Amino acid sequence: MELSTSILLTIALAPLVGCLLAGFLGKVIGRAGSHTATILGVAISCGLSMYVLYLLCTGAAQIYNHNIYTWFEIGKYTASVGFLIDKLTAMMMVVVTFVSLLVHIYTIGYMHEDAGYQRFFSYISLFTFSMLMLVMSNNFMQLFFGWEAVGLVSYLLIGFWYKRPTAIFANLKAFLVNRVGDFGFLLGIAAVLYFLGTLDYATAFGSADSLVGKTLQITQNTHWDAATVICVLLFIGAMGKSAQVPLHVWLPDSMEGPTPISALIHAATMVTAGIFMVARMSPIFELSESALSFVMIIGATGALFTGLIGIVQNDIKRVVAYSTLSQLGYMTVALGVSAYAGAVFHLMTHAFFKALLFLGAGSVIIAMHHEQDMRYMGGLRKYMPITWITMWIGSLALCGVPFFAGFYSKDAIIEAVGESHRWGADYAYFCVLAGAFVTALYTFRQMYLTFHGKERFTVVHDDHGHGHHVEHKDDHGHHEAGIMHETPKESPWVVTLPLVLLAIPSLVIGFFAIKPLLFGGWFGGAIQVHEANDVLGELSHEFHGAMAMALHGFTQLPFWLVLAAFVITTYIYLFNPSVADRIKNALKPIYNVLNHKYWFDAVYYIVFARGSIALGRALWKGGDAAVIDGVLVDGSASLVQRVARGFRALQSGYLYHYAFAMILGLILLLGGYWLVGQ
Amino acid sequence: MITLSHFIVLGAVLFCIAVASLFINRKNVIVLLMSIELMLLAVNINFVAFSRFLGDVAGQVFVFFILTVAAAETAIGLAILVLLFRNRSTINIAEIDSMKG
Amino acid sequence: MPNINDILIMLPELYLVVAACLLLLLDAFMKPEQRGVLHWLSVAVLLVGIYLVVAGQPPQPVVAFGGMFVRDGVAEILKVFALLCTALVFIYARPYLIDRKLFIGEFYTLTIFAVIGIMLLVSAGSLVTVYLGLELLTLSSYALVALNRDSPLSSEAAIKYFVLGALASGMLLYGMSMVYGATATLDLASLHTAAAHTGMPNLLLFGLIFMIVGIGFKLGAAPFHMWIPDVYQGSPTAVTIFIGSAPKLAAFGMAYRLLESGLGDLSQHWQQMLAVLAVLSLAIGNLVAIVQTNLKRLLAYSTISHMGYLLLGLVNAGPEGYASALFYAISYALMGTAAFGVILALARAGFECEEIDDLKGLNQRSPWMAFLMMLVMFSLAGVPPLFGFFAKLLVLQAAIHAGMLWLAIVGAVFAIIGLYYYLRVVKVMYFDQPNEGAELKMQQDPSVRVVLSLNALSLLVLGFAWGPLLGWCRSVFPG
Amino acid sequence: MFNHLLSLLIWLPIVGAIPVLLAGSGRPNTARWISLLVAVLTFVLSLYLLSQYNAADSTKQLAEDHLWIASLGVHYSLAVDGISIALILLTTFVGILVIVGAWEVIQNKPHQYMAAMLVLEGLMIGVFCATDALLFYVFFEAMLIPMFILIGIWGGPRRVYATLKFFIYTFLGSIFMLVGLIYLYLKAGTFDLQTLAALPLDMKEQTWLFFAFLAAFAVKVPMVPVHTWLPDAHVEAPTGGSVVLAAVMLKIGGYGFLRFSLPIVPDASEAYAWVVIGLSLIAVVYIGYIALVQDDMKKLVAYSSVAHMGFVTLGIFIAFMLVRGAGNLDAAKLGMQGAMVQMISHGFVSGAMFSCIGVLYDRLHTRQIKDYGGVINVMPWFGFFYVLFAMANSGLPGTSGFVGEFQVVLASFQANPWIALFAAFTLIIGAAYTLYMVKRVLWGDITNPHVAEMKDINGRELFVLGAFAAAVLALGIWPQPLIHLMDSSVTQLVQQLGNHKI
Repeated sequence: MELSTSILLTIALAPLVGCLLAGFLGKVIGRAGSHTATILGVAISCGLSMYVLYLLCTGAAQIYNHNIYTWFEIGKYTASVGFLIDKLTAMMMVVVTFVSLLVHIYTIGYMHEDAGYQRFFSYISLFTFSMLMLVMSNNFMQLFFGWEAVGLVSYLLIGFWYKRPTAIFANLKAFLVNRVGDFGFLLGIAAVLYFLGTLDYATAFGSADSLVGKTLQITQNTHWDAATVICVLLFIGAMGKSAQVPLHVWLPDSMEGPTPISALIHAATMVTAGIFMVARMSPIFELSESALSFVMIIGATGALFTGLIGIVQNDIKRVVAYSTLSQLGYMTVALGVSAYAGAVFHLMTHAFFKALLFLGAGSVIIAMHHEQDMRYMGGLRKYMPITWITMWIGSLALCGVPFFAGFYSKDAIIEAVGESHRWGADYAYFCVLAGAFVTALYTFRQMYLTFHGKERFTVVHDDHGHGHHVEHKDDHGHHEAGIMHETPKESPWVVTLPLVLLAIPSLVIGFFAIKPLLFGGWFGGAIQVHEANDVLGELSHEFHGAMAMALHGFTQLPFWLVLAAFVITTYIYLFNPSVADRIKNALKPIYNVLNHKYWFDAVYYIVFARGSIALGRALWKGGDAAVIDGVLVDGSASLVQRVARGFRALQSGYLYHYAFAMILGLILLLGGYWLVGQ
Repeated sequence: MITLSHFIVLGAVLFCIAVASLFINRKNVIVLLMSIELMLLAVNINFVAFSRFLGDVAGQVFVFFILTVAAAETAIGLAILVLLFRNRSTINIAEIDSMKG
Repeated sequence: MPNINDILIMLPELYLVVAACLLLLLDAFMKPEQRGVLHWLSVAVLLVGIYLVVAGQPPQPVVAFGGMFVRDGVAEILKVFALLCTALVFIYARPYLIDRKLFIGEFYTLTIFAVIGIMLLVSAGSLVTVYLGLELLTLSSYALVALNRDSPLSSEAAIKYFVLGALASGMLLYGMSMVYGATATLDLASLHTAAAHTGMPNLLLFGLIFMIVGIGFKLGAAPFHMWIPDVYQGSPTAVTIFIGSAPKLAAFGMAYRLLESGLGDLSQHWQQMLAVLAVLSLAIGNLVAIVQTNLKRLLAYSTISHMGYLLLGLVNAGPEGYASALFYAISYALMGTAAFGVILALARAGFECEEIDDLKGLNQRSPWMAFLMMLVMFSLAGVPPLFGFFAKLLVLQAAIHAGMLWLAIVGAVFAIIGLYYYLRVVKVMYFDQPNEGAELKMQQDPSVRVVLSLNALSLLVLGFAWGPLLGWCRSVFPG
Repeated sequence: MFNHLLSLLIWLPIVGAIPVLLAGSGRPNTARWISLLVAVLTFVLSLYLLSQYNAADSTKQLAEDHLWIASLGVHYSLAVDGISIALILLTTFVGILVIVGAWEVIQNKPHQYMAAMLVLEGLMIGVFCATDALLFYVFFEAMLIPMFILIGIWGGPRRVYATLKFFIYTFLGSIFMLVGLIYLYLKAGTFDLQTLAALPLDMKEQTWLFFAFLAAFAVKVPMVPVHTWLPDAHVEAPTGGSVVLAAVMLKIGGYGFLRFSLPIVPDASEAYAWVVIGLSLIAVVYIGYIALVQDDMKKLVAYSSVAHMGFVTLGIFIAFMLVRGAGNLDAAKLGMQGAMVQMISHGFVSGAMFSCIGVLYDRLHTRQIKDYGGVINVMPWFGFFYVLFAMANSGLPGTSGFVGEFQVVLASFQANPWIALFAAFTLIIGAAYTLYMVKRVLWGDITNPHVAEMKDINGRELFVLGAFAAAVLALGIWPQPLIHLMDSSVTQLVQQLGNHKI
């Protein structure tokens, strides 16, 4: 049977409706009305997405690929709005709507005192809509639409607290860095149209092989391989959206946004759009070894080095943010070694446990009254058990401890990289292994600093605490570090429920999903891998079920690295905290490098932000004002004026001059005539 | 033997003198009127000479017209001169430059 | 012997002579307070003149007095518009003259005699007629310029005009004598044939050059333009408006008679000379106008530049070119009368409204006048859809057709420079705040308001309906 | 069928201006209501025109032809194709909004303001209808007069400089076109564009004519380096003036290229396409950087207009490389359609941006960015529109701003990836200057106490901005109807590019 268009439309549009209601009628329908409307919208699309996924899994429905309407049609070039629903899409839809739904619920608790309550709900529903448009698209144009739309929402949400200078700086930065990626992405799309003559996925992928041997003339005698050009350009887009080095700088700053956003957009869904896109384009990427190497190396670098930064962060959210960067690196590596399924698999598990970690962090932040610095936390476990437990689950999943969801996806990636013989694979392999260790380091450090050890904050009870509290909500930031006005307490159920609901998949999803997803060829035609590159195929020979894999995992290097990290952190942060500082001082230079995030931000700010302004000013004053206006326009005007004054002087007012002028005229004519005569 | 060219040259010379005096003389407007007369006379010489040598009477008729008009012209010129003197109490050309530029 | 037929052919001129003399007498026997009658009578005389010109117009060109006098289409158009402009002048001038105690019969009679001169000039069939017509026009003009006897400026303007004018006509005559010597005839028609095979081509060309000086002076083309600014500024505005309109038509007629009817065969020579004059006029007229502060002077320089455009038409030296030049002359006459008409209508006793700044904030004081003046200015600047644009279009076209693309481009470039000072006037009227105390009210005289409005609006109307006029202009020049 | 529809469309607003003037400053409201009525009628009429137009037929339709000047063979001939209709609709649409926008904003002689607006509207419609070169020129030039008045009377402090600059700049450009047209007339004996398009011309002639046309239209568009009149004009112009200027007048430049350069001098246009393309790319990058550092909102948007119009010229002239170089007609169509869509879209977006700035200006009487900041705190609804239009201005998909740029980039990649590279740079720089302004104006905390007192938009402003927003979104979400409207005409244009004249 065929999936019904109306269902798909409902999935896509339900959140949009919610968004419009909350956005435009927010004042009318009030807070409750707004969150009901939006949650309802998302719930509908979540339910239907699951239904669609079910239909596809049971084979009750075939792949759906139809256009809804023609966006433009010019000669042989057409662009449409349409849906392509296969298992890959369906899985993404479920992940997106599910996490989004939970975040919606969570938001009720997190934002319940914020002035922009309705606005916030309308934004996240808009995001859900955009993200669905992105994943459900069946052509490049619509993909780009979703791509930019999620960027827009991200812009709006990072700057949600628009009064904070840091926030509005961060959202501009995020949008512009993303635009750099989109710049490449757009050119990539243009290249696709140029070589394949279509914007439609099916047609493009169908004729992808025709790219072989084609080249693009760059200069007189340089020709670049078509597939490589396309893939690199498209991947530049992915680098922007999925925060890959060197376009990763916007993601940590995006933590300026409210925590639910960090969970939904900057961890679970939007940032993984790049991964999804590359997986979707696998038929094209498979054609270019060099492009894939590029992808792999970029990913590997991110996986290790951004993780390292996480170790020195004290802001609870930033730790999670850097871990997100590193995990995105893992996914990218997986793409790079043609283990697309692995990447998507990790994308899914990561979506769950990273959302969990963010929401958990958010819960902690609520309890700490928007104190985000871990140095003023500690020993929180006895105040907020649910958060504590769920966070541990998330952390272990993140570290890839066997049986946890993260283990299966991450281990599969590491194995796959090991299998790969692609140029630079060894470097990548080292990075992902080391990355595993680093991940464990910052994760355990974060857990210890937050929940264990002794409390590093003092509680001062005061009557006007509440007023203080409200003021926090509006404008966060300035308050005496480490001073609490009431004892931290577990968050309300709207907050903890999502934690629990996310903890479950973080625990088990990997166990159940790995076999079909990785080795069952579950994605079918959605992901195409050439025989030569099929590392997962290699792995499948050694795979004997999830249980066996987990047990075998205990004997593997990654696990021991995690264990090592566990021992170290436990020693440092539970038994001998002073060591931390001593290490820091011992490794001052390294610490500096990490603490300054390799000076990426500084350099970018000076070169691009300041540089552009300076250049602009130079061009304006020098080019427009000085040359064009000064010399050409006003210059010629004043020249005319001067000449005019000159001529005017000739009109002396003396009769004999006038007469003389006439005689001169006569002589002029005579002379001219005489000359002609000659 | 006096040929046509002699007359033409005479006329030309007179004409040039008249024209030159128009812009060389910086003193007196009366002189201007005189030189204008001279100019017309030069023209008349030409006409008469030509009509005589071409054997065509029209030229001489024209001369009569020119003489008449010249008279009228001079009359008006003198009238304006009087007016000028009345208003500015000078007929020195070098001082008549209140309008310029 | 002149027969009755000759009389009939030049009936309009004779009629005007008689009328002028009668007006002269009437004025003598009339009390000052009855001058209004004289005014309206003169206007009527001119209008009747127009009627006689049009009604008696023979289908084919005819000559009278042995070819001394020609009555053809060109003459008809020129006469009609000369008379029309003069009628407008009378109407606009009246209140101004009254305010300045100049409301005297001489103004009317002298002007009418000048018009007779114009009419003679434009239908001259012989060098003699050209000279007589010209002198009749200029002599009356000298007197008119000096009309305001107590004004030093007027008398200065008059003397300058007189001396230079005399010089110019002297040169013209000298040229005529040369031409006569070379062709042994004074009759333009036979001159045309004789010029083709003269024994002394150099003498002929020599004469041509001197005649061109005379023409140039009458047109006010640079470098023979020096008198224009001073005369325009010095003479009473009521006279300036006349000098600025009808005589331009006469100048075109004179140029046409002498250059085409007389020396058409030498066109390849005089084309070049006129081109030089055109460039000089465009340059000097437009450039110097930019730095003027006196409105009348500004219009004087703009006249010079417009004569440059008119010459653009003449250099074509073909029927199409003459038509465009004639068209241009007419358009200029209409624009000139309208422009000075506005000044006259705004002037008061003790307030000449001569400076550009006198127009400040006109739009606040009297929007309608401002609007009319704006129309005139944009028309002078040659901005469509106004009449002036199409006149420029035609002369540019004529120049290009004559193979003088460079000349057309020069004309175009100077049109831009010219645009600037016309816009400046509009700017003063619309964008500036009015001077305190300056009372800028439109002349209360209904005849002025109505006629002036019609005159200015005609620039807009003709901008759409210029076809018939062009058709007329083209029809009178045999292809 | 009634065949004076186009004339009616042109003359209705112009004649309608007379009663508005007659209403006089004494009865401003009468003047306002009459002009609104006229504007609405014109809009309705243009919709009727749309209904009468058969998009499938590529030939010019609803033609009117009267002999105007018999002795010259000049015709008063009007006709429209899809391109003209699209632009006419834009004109009439904007026409209503500027009237409403000026409602109580213009207190000084509102009747003259409204009248000037109406005359301007009629003349602009005339430009889009004329099929006789002289008639086109007449409308083309006549437009300057009302705009000159609009800027000069209701403009800012440096209005005189700005308006003179505007007038003389434009006149300077077009006078050379006039000479060119006369030359063509003398060669062809007619001003009829159809005939001129068929007129054989050798390369030398074509080159001269090409640059004559370029002079006229490059100034109008405006292209670098003859763009400097635009920022001044915009900064000084009243809001309505800026809106019309940006929304419609600039388009006339692009339209002129389509009607003159391409059909009449195709070979020269091909030979010198690189000049235009180069200038267009310079416009995108160079102007982008300049826009980045503007302190005056209007100036910033004005510069961004230059950059966006760069896409129009790029899209038009890229077609040559595609048709004659690659022989890819469809890609050429893509580019040209992109250019056309960009024109319409820019009409909406820039008009909207200027209206937004007008809203701010009416409240605070300054356009300096630094005087604002945190406006969103007091004007949330305004903020919504402002962000929407800003996003459209930076080419966000889903808004009209994206469509044209997308198509042009796609097309230019077909011609040469480097061109596409520079064109696509607008994605970054465009977003940079627009959002940098948004950041400084809208976001942040209120620093200027006056901002705290600003009221959110009233119903009238809501109507104006809402209408613009609707247009921007509609075109962004579903451009196909517009593209279909112009398709046959563009196809025919592109095919014309193929035929050489030498």
